[in-house]
Order: sequence, then structure tokens, then C-alpha cells
Amino acid sequence: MPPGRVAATPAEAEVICRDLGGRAVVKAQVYAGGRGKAGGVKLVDSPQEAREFAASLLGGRLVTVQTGPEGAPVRRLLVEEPADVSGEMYLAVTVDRASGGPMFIASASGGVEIEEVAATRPESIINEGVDVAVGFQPFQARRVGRGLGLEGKQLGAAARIMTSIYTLFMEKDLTLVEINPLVVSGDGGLVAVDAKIDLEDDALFRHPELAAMGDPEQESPLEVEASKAGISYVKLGGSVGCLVNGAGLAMATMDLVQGAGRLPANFLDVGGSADEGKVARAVNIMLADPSVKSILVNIFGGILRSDIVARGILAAYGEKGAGVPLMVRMQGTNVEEGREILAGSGLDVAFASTLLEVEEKLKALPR
Amino acid sequence: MPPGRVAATPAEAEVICRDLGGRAVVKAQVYAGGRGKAGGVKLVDSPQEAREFAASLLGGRLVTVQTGPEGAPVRRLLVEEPADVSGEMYLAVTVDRASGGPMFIASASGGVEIEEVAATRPESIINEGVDVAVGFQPFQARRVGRGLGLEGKQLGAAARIMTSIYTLFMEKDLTLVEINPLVVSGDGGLVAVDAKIDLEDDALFRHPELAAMGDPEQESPLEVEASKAGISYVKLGGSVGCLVNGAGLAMATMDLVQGAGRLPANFLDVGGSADEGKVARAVNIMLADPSVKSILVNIFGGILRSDIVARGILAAYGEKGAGVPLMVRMQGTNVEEGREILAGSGLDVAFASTLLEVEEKLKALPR
Amino acid sequence: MSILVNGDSRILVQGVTGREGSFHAARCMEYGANVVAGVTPGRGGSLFNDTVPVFNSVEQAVGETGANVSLLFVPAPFAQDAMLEAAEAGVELIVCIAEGVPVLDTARTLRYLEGRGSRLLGPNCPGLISPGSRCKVGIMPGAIHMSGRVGVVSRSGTLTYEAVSQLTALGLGQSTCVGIGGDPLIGTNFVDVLAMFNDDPETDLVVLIGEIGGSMEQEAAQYIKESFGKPIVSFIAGATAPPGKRMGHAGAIITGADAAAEAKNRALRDAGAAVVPSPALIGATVAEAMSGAS
Amino acid sequence: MSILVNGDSRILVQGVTGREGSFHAARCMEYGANVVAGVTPGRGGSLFNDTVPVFNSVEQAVGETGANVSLLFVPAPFAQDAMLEAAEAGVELIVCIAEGVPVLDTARTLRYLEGRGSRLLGPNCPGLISPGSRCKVGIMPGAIHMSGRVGVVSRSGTLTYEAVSQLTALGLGQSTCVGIGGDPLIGTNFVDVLAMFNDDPETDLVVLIGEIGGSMEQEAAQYIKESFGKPIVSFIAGATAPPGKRMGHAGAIITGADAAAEAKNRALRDAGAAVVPSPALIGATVAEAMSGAS
Repeated sequence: MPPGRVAATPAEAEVICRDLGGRAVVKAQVYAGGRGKAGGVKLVDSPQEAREFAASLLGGRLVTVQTGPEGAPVRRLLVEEPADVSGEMYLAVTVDRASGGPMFIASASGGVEIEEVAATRPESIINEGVDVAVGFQPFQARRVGRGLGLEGKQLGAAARIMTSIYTLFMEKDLTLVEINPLVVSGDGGLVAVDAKIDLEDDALFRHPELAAMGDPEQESPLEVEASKAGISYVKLGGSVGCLVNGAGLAMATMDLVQGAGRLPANFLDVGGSADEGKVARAVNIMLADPSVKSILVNIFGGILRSDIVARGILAAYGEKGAGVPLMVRMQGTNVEEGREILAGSGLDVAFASTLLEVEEKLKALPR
Repeated sequence: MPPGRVAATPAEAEVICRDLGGRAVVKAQVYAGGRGKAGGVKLVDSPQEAREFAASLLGGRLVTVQTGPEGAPVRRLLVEEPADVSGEMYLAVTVDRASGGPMFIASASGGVEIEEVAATRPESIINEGVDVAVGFQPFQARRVGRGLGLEGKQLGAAARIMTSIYTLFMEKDLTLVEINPLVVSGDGGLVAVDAKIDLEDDALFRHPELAAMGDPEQESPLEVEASKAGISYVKLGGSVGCLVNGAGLAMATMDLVQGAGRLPANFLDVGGSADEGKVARAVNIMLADPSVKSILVNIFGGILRSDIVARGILAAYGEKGAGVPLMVRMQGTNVEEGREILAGSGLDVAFASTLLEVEEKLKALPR
Repeated sequence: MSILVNGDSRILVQGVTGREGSFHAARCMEYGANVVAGVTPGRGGSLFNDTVPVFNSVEQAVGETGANVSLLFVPAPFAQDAMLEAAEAGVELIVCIAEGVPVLDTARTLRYLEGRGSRLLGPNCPGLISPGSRCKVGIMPGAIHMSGRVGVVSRSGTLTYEAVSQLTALGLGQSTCVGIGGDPLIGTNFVDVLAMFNDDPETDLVVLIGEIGGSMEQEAAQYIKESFGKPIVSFIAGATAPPGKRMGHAGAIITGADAAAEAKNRALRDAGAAVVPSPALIGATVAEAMSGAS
Repeated sequence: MSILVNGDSRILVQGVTGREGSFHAARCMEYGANVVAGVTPGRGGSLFNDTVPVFNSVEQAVGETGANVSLLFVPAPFAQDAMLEAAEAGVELIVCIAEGVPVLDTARTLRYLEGRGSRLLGPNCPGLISPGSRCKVGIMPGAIHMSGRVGVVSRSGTLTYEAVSQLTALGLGQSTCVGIGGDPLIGTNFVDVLAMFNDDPETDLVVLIGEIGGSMEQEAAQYIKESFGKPIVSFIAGATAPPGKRMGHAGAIITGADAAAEAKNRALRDAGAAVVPSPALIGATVAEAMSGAS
């Protein structure tokens, strides 16, 4: 990384830029890629310009292709010495589904998102799979480096960078380490201008030091609440709240909603072993979302009993559900009991037995 | 490890024993196994006894089956709380030649050397090979633990110990981690009463922290000198110094010496790419050994040129070789030139062309 | 006949004494599956459900009972150990239910399995069921299935139950239903299962249920085009999912053009599959394809 | 005919521009070996000895020249990388000369080779030579060899030269001489080489040169007893070595009863080998065995 410091105010950004000699790159610090393209990174030519750009970013939200439409809050900036860029490269290690293990991805066409490179210059992408039985080998690093057009001292430097990021990747159980761009500096060395890592939630149990590093402010309050409850939840742009068990069925339910001419307000998988409280929390999360105009419950009971689902819905709706129409489709264990609980509750519930029925009745819901 | 501290003087040993409540195990700290059997470990029942035992060891040399006849100097003692022993086990991880990877070796018959267990109770030895592609697995630890007769909490404790020593073994490139004995303490826990590790010289380049830990005083001065010169040298009990290139030929030369009714004073492999200086240092090492009564040089030149060997011998002999008969057998590159150099030097050299000739002429050497 | 399991399968349940393990092992036995052994370290010597011997290790269980299929209810942090233990003991089919197995643990497990005789199904899968041989090795509700000639292969759990219940409601029984799992790395993929269905004389048609993420459906489409000789009905979940967001399953995330539902549907359509437009119509599309085929 | 290499072997030298590599590559070429390529990262595009193209990677070298044997003069700390690179590029025979390769590097390399088509000879070996086909892939002095019908396999370097020169002096030529290396873990062991000599119609008798450490000679004895159909002459170095001390070679250490020369000699004698009592008599014992055999 080039020299630089973090600024939390426009004045700090100005001071740091002055310390760096008057020229700097100012970067919004958010948990998402694509910030360069989204206007979150700028080369400034004076401390004054650093201050102005900082003022325009701090306290606002940055929307990138990876943040979703609501964007991510910008609370800090990185003010760095500008790299003497003479060619931007992309370098990452991730998990490759096809080969079943870690894979390096590199391109001499860095500086933009790798998806864009894949679409426009696929021939420039280098893939180098790693055999986890022996780990990443120097000969592979040389092959990637040569593919990037590097030689001599730069090839050695690139190999060292690759070896370090592979070690980091494996030791910390990451799913992505990305350097973009990686540039050749004026003195011929290599500089990682921007870098990003993705943690794996499923492996955080082995890395308490990483688990503690999360910044909940970077997620929406509803996502934080869902995550605490062990509910898989993603906020979307529509108005039909969906409560489903199972990820595949939850996606299919979203697809069904759209097929019926409505838009889903969220993805929500309450899981296979939810209890009454968890269902109630899931309903509460949806009711707390002002864009939710109706709620669709779609439960295919295997382990999850319909009566428990019904009780969970009641517990949450009782408080603040008035005015939000509810459609329920439950199949499986104790389905009659579940229906009776809801039918006898006084709530206005539309029941459906099959997905075809759900599709029909969705068309009657408010947009 | 049980609680305890290191003492360098008898008075310190007394104080530590008193701190431990008046009973302690006092252990000589030397780089060799077999110290219990050799009288280097004692259970003392009073601080006074600790002081006396410490005085008898410190400053002396301890001879164990692994130190060779000269023994190893005792400069420090470990004074530890005595373990409440109710069964001694052996646990180690090493490199297995047959399977080509790391292997755990365990036995419920610990407390003595594993070679002895192998000879007397081979059925009690458990072998568990490790696949380096995935590392040591918990199910393997449970298998070894059950083989040792452990259950419940002790099985878990043993598994944790095995996992730790495997990690240590791999991270530090060791060739042996040995716990002997491993005992069940009074409270049901497991205690590693004595442990030993073997470093791998060939991997020290990756472990500067280990390379710095060596205690040259634990090796004989001639071995230290040889090691510095990059010469492979082992002191033996006989009188014929042997200077050879190649480990196999060096061993065969020792065998030849014994076959001729003499005993070799040393194993010495000067290596394939020695220069004049290295040959001279090898000769000096042998001349510095008072038990060397004659010297046999056996060089089968491939890369190593005979004239260089001859010059190296001359350089060292010139100084202090008077009275030590020299027999030289050289084959290969520049052998005539080498012979001429030695023949014209005034040294009393017996030449041989074949090993048969060497064998014959050895019989004429002083015993 | 069925694929992967049948009436002769001898099933071992790893983690049989845990809450989930004991619940589902009992359900499998009720359905008719031949559960011959359980494994829970430290609980060896006891009996599960008064009939099934519990062992301390898979090695012992296999040695004593000849088990050749293992169903794992081991929590995700310990799943790698359990999978490797089963593979080392020579179990032919290892079914890992656990969700949340670290992806590098799966990578190491897949590497370990190379060159060995064991196949892994999952992780993060509901298992598999062959109604005709009453062999259930998983967590799916048994009652929704009926014996028949439709093969089902899916990355999902409940969506598969939904599809199966649509089939059963229309009288379309199943030969085998295989849940391959929702993780990015899994032991058995679509192509593996399709090849088995292709060779299974008791399977007439296959329902393939995919989802966003990766390019496994494209690989399946390629295989179908080149080598598959039976009708295929496919549904891909997640047409409305936004890019860059994980949809529940660790593997369900759109990271590039191939990972989107549209690209997968296109590939499958090109390969000749009947692509189902709505999840409500899976059963109906199969019925149509069956009548068209016969 | 010979084993492992012959006149058709296309040899690649890894580390060809180094001091040792260039010296020995030139000697191999002088002897007649078909050295088709060199590899030194960063030196690609140059020529070695004005004739042999140098490449940046083994992959390129194999692709351009069809090399199928690689001779490694890479320093020990980098040997694992070089061996894996050769194996990944599909080189059939990898000959690692370096002494001092960390034993766990060799363990990882052997694991990597499992299931691949590459064989490793060494590390810490002099290589191999087939005088009849003028193919020398190693560091042995070529001049001491002559073409003939005695196979030689050995854990040692110079002791093998000694044995070979005794044979040559008696007019006993060699079919192939193979140095398997003095490390505790090596890629090719006695049994592997013996099996090849057994199948080689141009080898009449085999000289096996072992040493203290491990039990590879006992495994060889077992194989000889059960399956080997030709006369064997054996010598084990280190009868006078003390236990617990490493004798030069990393693998030459007596750590148990099997590792001692006496136990090895006993096993070989039981298997029918002519055990040579003194290193001075290797050639003479072979001469005697040859005359007895014919």
C-alpha cells in the first residue's frame, strides 16, 4: 500500500493531503467493490481540492454496483500518495467452483471491475488453480506474473505479493483477496493501490479476531436484526414481503411474485428449524420495512410445523400488522392446526394450498 | 508441562523445590534422550535433597545412550512439581519412510525408550499415518487415544495434545516431537512429563528463530568445527582417521578398515565439491583428534579433482602431520597429478589403487 | 432400480445421538431405510432406537455392519473430520446435510476424495430418496414422494419438496430424488447425477432444479446436448434476485453473466430442456413432457 | 534395452544456467545424452552451449521440445517447486540431484505425485546412466561405465562409482545404473527398480547397494524372495556405524533393529542374494555369480 492516512473530516483530509506534498488520491472507505466507478475515488491536485471532495462524500451514502440501491454510509476516507501509474493490473485469489479449490485470477487490464474485463477482454484473464494438497507454488506465481507481462524484479515482487495473499487467504479462511489496481510505480516496484477482502461467515468460528472486526453500520438495520436472529434476509425493491423456509423456495417465491405482476420486498429464509419466536421476528422485520404493503408466507413443512409458524405470525401481527394484508400457504406437518389458529385469530388471512393458487391471489394484492 | 523452573546452581534448585512445596523432580537439561535411565532425573523429597542432587550433576557431563561415550555437559536443571503418575504413555510424531509422510507413534507402555517397547511389546505400538494433503484429523486423534485406552475427558485432552504437536511439527519442520512419558495426573488430566524435539538441519533456512537456538557446547569441538566447514563428520572409537568423498563410500571405507582388523576413528565425508581449503580443514580435524594414529584418504573423483585433494592434504600435513602415517587411494580426475604432488612432497605416503590394495596395506598400519 | 441408493444400501448415521441426527435417523427408519449403524464418538456400545448399534468410529461401524452409505448430521465445524473419516473407512456414498461448512474445508475434502472410492453428496443438501426401494437417506418429508419413473436432481431443499409434491399430486412418481446441495463447492454435481439417470432404465424423464450462482447448469446443458438421451424439465430459481447478494445458499449469488438465471435458462433451452416459466408449473410441465414423450 | 531411460529420452535440465547445472549438463551431452532443453526462470530465449534452447518454465520447454525426462540442478530450498513444476508439466521421469531437500518438502512432493504420471528419482541422488544407449542423466563420471548386462541400483553416489569401476575393470558392463538417493524419503525405491530390471531382457544380474537406516532393503529382500527371477549381489554400507548417529546421508541412521546393516544383510541372504562381505569384493562377487548363473 502507498503511504497515506485515514481522515474522518474534510479538515483532516486537507491536512493529510498537504503532508503528502499537495497531491493525493482520496478514497471512500466502504465495504463494497466498484467504488472507483461510483465516484468514491478521486485524484486531487491540492489540499483545498481534497477538502472539497471529502466534504462531498463524508456523511453521505455511496451507491456502487455491489451496495444495492440504498448504498453504504461513508464515514471515513483514505487519503493516499498517488501511485505513479504506468499500467493497471488486476490480481485476486478466490474459490473456484469448477475446480473445487482456490484460484488466482489476474489480468493486465485492471483498474475496472473484473466482470467488465471478463465481458470485454476475456482473453486478458489469467486463471491459475491451486492444489490445496501442496498450496500455491512459486512456479505458478511466475506463470501468472509472466502472463501479466512482468519480468525480472517486478516478476519477483509480484510472486511475493501472490504468495502473501495466498497465505492470508488460507490462514484467515477468506473467500476473496483482491488487489485492483496493482500498478508499477515510478521506481519500477509494484504498488497495491486498492485492495479488498471478503470474509467467510461460515469460518468465523475459527477466527474470533476477524469476527470482532465487523462494522454493523455498513449493513442496513433490518439486515443486522435478521442476522442476529439467524434469519437469511435481503432487502429488495418491491412491496410484497415474503416469509419462506428454504433458500431455493424463497427465491422461487420471489420469482412467483414477479410472475404475478408484483415485486418482492425481500428475500427471507426463516430456516428449517425455526421456532415461534424466530417466525415472529421475521414478521417483525418485514413489518418494520415501510415499503412492505402485503405479506406472503410460503412454508413447505418438513421439520417446520405449520402450527408453530401460525403462532409466530400471530404474535407479531397482533402488535402492528393492521392494514397489511396477509396471504398464507402452508404445506406439510400440522397444516390443518396451523390454518385453524390463523383463521380463528380475527386476522384477515387469504389462504392458498398450491403455488398456482398463490399466483392467482397475488394478483389481487395492492401494488 | 507441570509447573517448574530452571536452575543453574544447586542453591537455585533448593529454592525452587521449596517453592514447589518440598517435593520435586530434578532433570538434567541435555540435548539427548535416555537421560532418565542415565541418572539425569530424580524425584527428590526435600529442598536439601534437591540441592545435593543438583550439585552432583551441574558442571559435569551426562552419558546417555544417545550422547556417545563422551557425554553431554550439564549446565542447567529443570526442577518440576512431581506428576501424580498412574500410567505412563509414549506419544510422538515423526517422518515415516515407508508411507512417505508424518506418522504418529503411540504406546500405552511409555516411560522407556520406544525402541525397547518395539522389541519387547511390539503389539502395544500404535501407528497413525498423516496425509499431508489435509493434515492430521480429529478422527485420527480419537483412534490413537482409544488405542491408548483413553476415554472421555482424557481422550479429548490427548486429541488436543496430538493436534498441537502436529502443528508444531509441521510449522517448525521438525523430524521428531516426542512426549515420553505422557501420564494421567491425579486429577484425571494428562501431563507431558518429558518432551523432546529434533530439528531438521535442512529446513533451518526457513526457521532462523530455531537456527539461533542451537547450543554448540552440546557438540564436541571437532564436530562443531566440521559442521562450520560443511564437512560431515562423526567421531568414532578407533584409530584410523578416514577422509572420504561421499557418505556411502565413507561408510564402506569404515567397514573396510574394520574388515582389515583396524577400527575407524571417524566417519568423514568431505563432499563432492570440496576445494583445497576444505580438504585441509578435514585433515586438520583428524590430526586434532589424539586417538588418530594413521589417516586413510579414499577419494573416488567425479567432480572432486585429485590434485586439489593432494594440495589440501599437503597444506594441513605440513604443519603437524609428522608421525601420522598416511595412506592415499585416489581414483578419477587428475589422479596422476595428485599422486605426483604427494609423492614429491617428502611426506611418507603409501599409495593404493584399488580397495583390495587398501585392505592389504591397512593391515600394516599401527593399531 | 434407482441411482446411488437402493434396497440393499446399508446406512450409517454419523452424529446419530444428536438432536437432529436422532430425529432424522428415526424418520429414515420409519420410511423403510436400512439403517444399520450409528456413530457418535464416546457413545460406542449403546443402541439407538433400541435396535441400531452405535460405534465410536466409522471404521468400527463399517467393520461390524458392512455399512456402505453414511448420512452425516455432524455440525458444520466438524463436518470435514466426519467426511474424511467416512472416506478413509471406505464408505461409498457420504451424504453431508450440514449447512455452513467452511468452503475451504470442502475444498480439502474434495481433494482428499480424489483417487478414492467414495462419493460425496452435499454439503448443505437434503440428501436423497428412492421411493421405490423405500430408501430415504436425508431430511425430506417421506410422505410427499411416490414411486415412479421421474428422476429429480436439485440444488435446493424445500423447493425440491415443492416440485415433488406437484409431481405426486399429478400421479407422477419418482425413481430417485437427489439434492446435491446449495454450497459453492459440492461433491456431486448435476452432470454426475444426470449421467447416472441416463443409465438408469427405470428413469424416463429428469427434473433439474437449479438456481443462480456458478455455471453448473451450463455444464449440465452442455452434457445434455452432447450425451443425454431422455427428456429434461428444468427450473432455475432466482430470476428476480439482484446481483452481488447471497440468497440464503452460500452458492446462490450472481457474480457474473453466467451466474444469472436468464443465462442458465437460455443454455438449458438450447440443450433441449423444457424450461418451466413459473415454480407453480413444474408438475404440469413434466406431465406435458411425459405425454409428449410417450 | 535399458530401464527408465534410453536413446529416445529427451532430456530437460532445470537450473541449466547455474554453476552445477551447466557443468553437468555439458558432461551429459559429451557422454551422448540427448539434452533438448534447459529451464532457468528469467533466462528464457537464450541458448545453452550454443545449441540447447533455454526456457522460462518447464511447461514451455516440454511444449516446445517434447522433453520427457528432467534433470534438476536446483538448490535444495527450491527443489519442491521445481519438482512440482516438472510433474505438473507432465514430465515422465524427474531426477532430483539436490542434497538437503527438507523432508517435509519431499513428503508433499510425493503426495502431489500420487495419481499423476510422473516418477521421481531422488532427491539426493547421482541420477542414472545407461551406457548402451549413451544416455547419462546425472553427475556420475561417464568414463567408468561400460555397456553390458549388469543392472546396478544404489542409495549411494561415490560407492556406486566404486562398484561400477570394479565391474568395468573385470569386463562386466552395465545395462543401467540407478542411484535412488540417500534421503529418508525418496520417490523411487529398491523394489520399483528391481521390478523394472526383472522385466528388462538385457539385464542378467543386479547389484543392489544399500546402507544403514530404514527398512527398504528388507522390503527389497521380500520382493526378491517372492518375485525376482535373476541373481542378486548385494552390499550394505555402514556395518561399523554406531546407532543414533547420522552418517552423512540424511537417511543413513540406525534407529532400530531393522536399520542396522546386519539385519539387512540377513534379510537379503535369506532372499537368496549373494551378500558381499567387503566393499573391495563387489566386482569379484558379481563375476562369480555371473559364472555360476551361466
